[in-house]
Amino acid sequence: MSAAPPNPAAPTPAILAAEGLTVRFGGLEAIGGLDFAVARGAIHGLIGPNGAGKTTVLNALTGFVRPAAGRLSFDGAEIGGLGVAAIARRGLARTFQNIRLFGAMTVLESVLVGGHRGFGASPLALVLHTAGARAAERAAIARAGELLDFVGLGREVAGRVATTLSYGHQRRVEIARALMSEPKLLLLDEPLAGMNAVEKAEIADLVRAVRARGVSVLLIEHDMQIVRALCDRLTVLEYGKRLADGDPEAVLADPAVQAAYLGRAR
Amino acid sequence: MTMKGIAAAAFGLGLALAPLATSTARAEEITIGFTAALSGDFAAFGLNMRKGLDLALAELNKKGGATYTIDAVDDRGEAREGVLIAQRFCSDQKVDVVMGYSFSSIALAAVPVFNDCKLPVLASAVTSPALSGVSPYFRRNVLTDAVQGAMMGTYAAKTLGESKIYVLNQQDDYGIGVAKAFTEAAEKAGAKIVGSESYLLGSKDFRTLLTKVRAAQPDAIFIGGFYTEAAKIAEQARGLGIKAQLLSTDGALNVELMKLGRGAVEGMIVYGMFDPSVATPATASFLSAYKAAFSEAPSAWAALGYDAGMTLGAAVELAAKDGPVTRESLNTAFGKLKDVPGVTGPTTFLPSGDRNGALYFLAVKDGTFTLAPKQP
Amino acid sequence: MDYFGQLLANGLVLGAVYALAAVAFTLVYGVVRLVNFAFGELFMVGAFLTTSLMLPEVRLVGHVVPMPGFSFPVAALVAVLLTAALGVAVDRIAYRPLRRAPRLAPLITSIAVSVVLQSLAQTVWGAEELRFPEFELATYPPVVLFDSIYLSVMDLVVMASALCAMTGLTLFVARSSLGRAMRASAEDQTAALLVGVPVDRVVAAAFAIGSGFAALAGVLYAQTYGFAHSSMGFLPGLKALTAAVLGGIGSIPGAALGGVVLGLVEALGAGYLPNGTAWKDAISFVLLVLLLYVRPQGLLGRPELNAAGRGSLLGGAAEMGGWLRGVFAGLDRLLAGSSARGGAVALGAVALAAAAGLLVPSDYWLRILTTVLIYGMLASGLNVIVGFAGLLDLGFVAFWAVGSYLTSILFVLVLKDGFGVALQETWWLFYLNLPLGGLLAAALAVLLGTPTLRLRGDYLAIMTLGFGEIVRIVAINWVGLTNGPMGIRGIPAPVLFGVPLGTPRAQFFLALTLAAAVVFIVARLVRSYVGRAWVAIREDEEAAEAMGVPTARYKLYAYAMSGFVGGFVGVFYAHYQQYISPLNFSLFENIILLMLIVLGGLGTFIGPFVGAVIWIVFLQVAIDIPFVQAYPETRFALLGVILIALMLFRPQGLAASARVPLVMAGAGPGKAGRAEGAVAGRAGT
Amino acid sequence: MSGPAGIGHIVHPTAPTSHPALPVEPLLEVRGLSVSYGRIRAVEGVDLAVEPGRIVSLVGSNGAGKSTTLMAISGILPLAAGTVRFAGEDITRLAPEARVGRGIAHVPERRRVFAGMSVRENLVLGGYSRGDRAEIERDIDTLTALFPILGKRLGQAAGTLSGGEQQMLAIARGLMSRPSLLIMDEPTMGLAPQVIDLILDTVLEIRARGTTVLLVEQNAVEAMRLSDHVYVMRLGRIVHQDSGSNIDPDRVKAFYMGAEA
Repeated sequence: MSAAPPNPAAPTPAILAAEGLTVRFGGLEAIGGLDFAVARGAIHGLIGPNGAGKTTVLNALTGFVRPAAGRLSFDGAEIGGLGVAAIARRGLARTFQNIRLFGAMTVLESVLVGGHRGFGASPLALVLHTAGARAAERAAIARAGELLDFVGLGREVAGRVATTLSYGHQRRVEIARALMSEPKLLLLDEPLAGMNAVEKAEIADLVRAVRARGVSVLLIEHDMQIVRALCDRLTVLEYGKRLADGDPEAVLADPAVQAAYLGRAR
Repeated sequence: MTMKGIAAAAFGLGLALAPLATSTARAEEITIGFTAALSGDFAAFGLNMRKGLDLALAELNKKGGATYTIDAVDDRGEAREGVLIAQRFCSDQKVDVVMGYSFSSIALAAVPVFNDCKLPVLASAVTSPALSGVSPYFRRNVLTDAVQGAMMGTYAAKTLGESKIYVLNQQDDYGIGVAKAFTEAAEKAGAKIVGSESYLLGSKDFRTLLTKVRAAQPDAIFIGGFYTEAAKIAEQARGLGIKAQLLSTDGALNVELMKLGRGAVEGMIVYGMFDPSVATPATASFLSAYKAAFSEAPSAWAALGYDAGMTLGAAVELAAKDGPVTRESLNTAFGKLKDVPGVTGPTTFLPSGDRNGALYFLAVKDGTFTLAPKQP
Repeated sequence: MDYFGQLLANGLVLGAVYALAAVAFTLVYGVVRLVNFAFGELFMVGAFLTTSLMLPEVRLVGHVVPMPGFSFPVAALVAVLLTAALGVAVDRIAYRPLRRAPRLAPLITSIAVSVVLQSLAQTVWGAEELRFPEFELATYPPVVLFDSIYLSVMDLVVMASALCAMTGLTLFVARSSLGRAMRASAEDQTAALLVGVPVDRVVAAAFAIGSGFAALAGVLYAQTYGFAHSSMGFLPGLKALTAAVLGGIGSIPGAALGGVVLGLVEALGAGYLPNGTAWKDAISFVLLVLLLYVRPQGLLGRPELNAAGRGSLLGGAAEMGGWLRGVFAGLDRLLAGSSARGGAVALGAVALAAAAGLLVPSDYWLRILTTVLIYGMLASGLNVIVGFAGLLDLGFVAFWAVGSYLTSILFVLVLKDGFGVALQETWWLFYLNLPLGGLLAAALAVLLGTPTLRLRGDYLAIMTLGFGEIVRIVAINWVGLTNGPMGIRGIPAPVLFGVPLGTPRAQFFLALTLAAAVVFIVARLVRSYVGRAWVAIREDEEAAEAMGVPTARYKLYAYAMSGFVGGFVGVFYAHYQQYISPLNFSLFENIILLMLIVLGGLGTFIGPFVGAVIWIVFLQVAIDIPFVQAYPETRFALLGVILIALMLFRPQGLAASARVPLVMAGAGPGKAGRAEGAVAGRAGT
Repeated sequence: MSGPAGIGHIVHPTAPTSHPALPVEPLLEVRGLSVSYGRIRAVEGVDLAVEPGRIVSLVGSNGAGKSTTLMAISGILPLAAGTVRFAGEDITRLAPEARVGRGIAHVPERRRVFAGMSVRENLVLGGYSRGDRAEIERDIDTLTALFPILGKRLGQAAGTLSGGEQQMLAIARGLMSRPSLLIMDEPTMGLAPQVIDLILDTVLEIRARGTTVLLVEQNAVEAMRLSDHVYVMRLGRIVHQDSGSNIDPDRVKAFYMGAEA
């Protein structure tokens, strides 16, 4: 697909926009009035030191925590007060910082759960195995197979219990599961954590391929080498507030950002 | 219980009852399927019946002729067991007769099965009117609670002259049955029922219930239930300053009543088919034999179990006269029995399978049951 | 006013006992998150020990044994200490090995421990109630307040000891080093370990103190009501658990408050409602359900405990009994192989069962097999909600009852008694009632399920337990509708086009047909997107939600399906047994069903039937053991021991490896039942 | 380990940094340490040594295995392989609470104070492994002198403290066991800059009072400045180590910012 990432400066309508997003836990303000937008078709990085509130932002976007204030719009519609499943069904899929696959399920079954919203056969149709129900299942299985190929696992792992796979492979299953819902935006929460350099490069390629399918990506990541190479645009968080936003090279060269990571010399 | 003790006791009893025995019986082997709640919350009734039956069988075996063995199955008071146990006995061709049953509800679930396989049942403790005429193969040697409750109602209103009565009953077929019969009879005889309330079997705390009773200021309180609850009701009633006359049923006719209720049950009047104080020779030797075997006094259930055993003995003898004893011939023989002597009075079965019999009215005096001073 | 005053006083005495026992549940739950059902039995042991120690002699296992005849305080103290030691021993043997096991395993073990203790107590002390001995304090005349409120001196002693014990415990937990360590372990075990708290010893202490409190409650209860008996602990134990949950499980002041509130509500409810005493237990459960609905964490509880039950009932390490793994390895291979060929294996199983039905000569064994099928079917229904959707449900019997009562009321009370219809004319109604009973139960399930959606884990279990008990108590007390405890008799055996199906063999084949239908329907739903949604909820509710699964709706589907099966089987059950009464639908039955699926393997199709075979067949075969004939109560003790052993060595269930594929059979382009194969292409590993 | 001077009683004659070559018997010695979560190996063959009286840091980006290493040292996580020696004794198989008794205190990541308990109770619990009640009171006084803010809040529930205050409490709680080694996991995470300064000063103060420190710190610049020795972890292994003064900040930075080739 397009070797050149979309120009972040071009006025692409944002797929996701947060305005004044504020999250409080008890009296503590975890996120304070955050503004940022993810351009359609972009790989957008959300970075910041540990405890800066990245995952909290992600949880607010996906409905896991209710923002105390602010507006969230996704694909042109307000998603602020919606529940987790409702948001997911609008095309916003995510992975988790600590891989959360379904313990007892095979790879295929896990991926099929991701395609939940595509099913609609009635209980009676399921019991009777009507042609429609069978066709839907068959189509979904076929698509799951394609996605397993796409994430580089191949179809031969389909019957394995997902949690018995290696860490890197579990991550790929998780991505395939998220993609199964045909999302417009994929949120990846530290997808590279705990991987070696080769694996990281492979996942980075995968993320690019995801974007090439037309899925926008919001990425939380600590490995700056990858972030640098992958992201079109970065938003840096510190103490729940936006510290910087813009082109990756520029942002990472920003002394304030470096200080946020490595600490300030006193 | 020790086998030695039973044997010794049976020996003594055998001597006492020797004149009754006729020695023409063939060497039949009779297997009794015995079932009751033998474990769990309500095991006491079943175990007492079993002890009485054991004593009777030891005595019958001693006498010669037919030999009797027991296949005991615990139903634990669980209704699901009713059908299974019934089928177990039906399928086991060795089983000639079924005895026991602590709960009407379990017997009711079992009766259709017995009816299908034509296996006679002689129950000893189930009093629900629903079991009357339920099957030609089902009999019991107790009166139904409808009959007993009505007798008590009349007795309370007419003989004792109680005018304001509060009716309590345990919320099951037994309690509801006696309370209903009691209420109707007592009202007919001129008493006023000032209130009625039920409690769940196994309840321990009656203070609130009795607080309600106290507010109605009755002359008498009728307790349609078992001795465990009757003892607690009596004790807690005294604790709340209630001085009304306490009345109860054959469910309370048990030596345990005095152990559990002690001073508080003094003066309580109950009815029943067994009276340890009536000094017939049979009763006396039963009492001593039972004491010797189990080192405790027999309860009404033990007496009914014992009589059921003796009734079976009589039926086997009768059936054996016309050839080998079968389920069918035994069932016919039960129907023909007339006035089989026993510690609970003579046994004759009505066509409905119920027993024809009389009640004693007993009062607790100095920690034992004695004939109540006023009799109808 | 004096009426009210007396009720208040009654309620306080009862509340004091509940509060003490509630402390036991709360203390142990706080530290190890275990609802230890065995506290009811430790309550009973405390009562028996005190009673025995005060007497000059006691009959134990049929032999008269001389006893020290201690005074009340000495006997009570010794009993409390001994019971505390017993509690610690129980934890050491039965619970500690299961700390990392799937969550349901220790719960089932605690029920099994209850069964063992209760059966042993009955073996030792006999079936009759043991009278609590008279002692001087108890002979004092009652104290009369305001001329009309009677309280015995011992009532005052009960309240005073409860107050002292609660104050003492509160001080101990607040001030002492061990108490602090206990609170620290309850809050954060890892942090507690890091500051040097020996958490295992703290847990042992919690068990010791909890058991001591249960015993003290038992002693006071025995004293108040004048007896000790082997089954005396069950209902108070349940009430104490209710009190603990009401107050907010984990909170000691909550337990005290919950106990007092429960005692008062029972006393006042029973006192002011018509026939209130019979409805008393329902009153406390209604209160519980309402409170959990508005305030899931209880009166003084912390909300996060409601979330603590999150995650898989089956999850956690199953790395138990390493050397035993070899024993099960063969079984596992076999089962794993069978689950890959679901359809063929199912057909084989039905064929095998049919052959058994044809060849078994004895009607008795046919009835046993039919009972196995009935319990297997019911457990399959419960398995939908517990095993697949991961929601712990202790109220399932209610659905079973609804089906049974629907058909019984229609046939007997309405058609036969009401309209004098000859029942053989309406034989077809049975077949109509099967789905109808199922649908009615499903509707009830959705109704009951809705308020539980906010609850998780153990709270959910307690609330559903409340529902089940309410339905049962309604069945007992609403005599006009259900014929009450008398039950309904004369329910006709099923008939098919004039052919009566009343013989054991016909009934067996009817049951087999229904069982096949139930498993088929359940399997078809489980092996679809619906089943995948259920298992996803069970394994990780949040992740499922994030995948777009509307989890609340799918939980209700699981309730509905579960209820449907319960009602469906209930209809057959009524016609099979031809008589039903509320006795059929006790909480214990629900616990049995839960045990069956845990024993057999949660979330498998075969597990419920494996469990049912073990349970039913063991109980029947055990009857013939001579020792059991002499001591009937040992049958259940033996069963309890077997259950504990199974849970310790195989906490995930016997047939756990008969994993259910969650993909529609035959949906792949290849052969039926090989969906995975279809995707996998030919690369096999 | 007991003495009237509280935490300050072990006096080291010199600052160890001035004698880097001196062969000192390490207080803590970890060899070949590996830890697995299920099938996933989080830490592989880690060797490290902490000499008495020093501050040793473990740095590295998120997920490198730093916290896992610490949890294994204090006995919370089981070892897949390797040994842990402390003060000359093999403690590999010792229960966590016994390790506290030997003199290891661990201030965990995200503080993990007992939120429902008062500050004083948290401190008292810190001294759980000790029997001397009077001394505990004295140590509370000493520590509230070190952290005056805690002294003002002794009766307050720990959960109501601010993040920085909770961190101080967690450190103080660790010191209550009079450890010879204090393990600190990310003590500055999520704290405001002024508070970070305060915490890092405290680390120096603790060392100055004679307690050895093993520190995991994300703030690599500060970690390098403070420490006598620095280990850099990446992907579960130690990839680089040197004395605090010799370590090359650019290499560390490269590990962090991904600028390394």
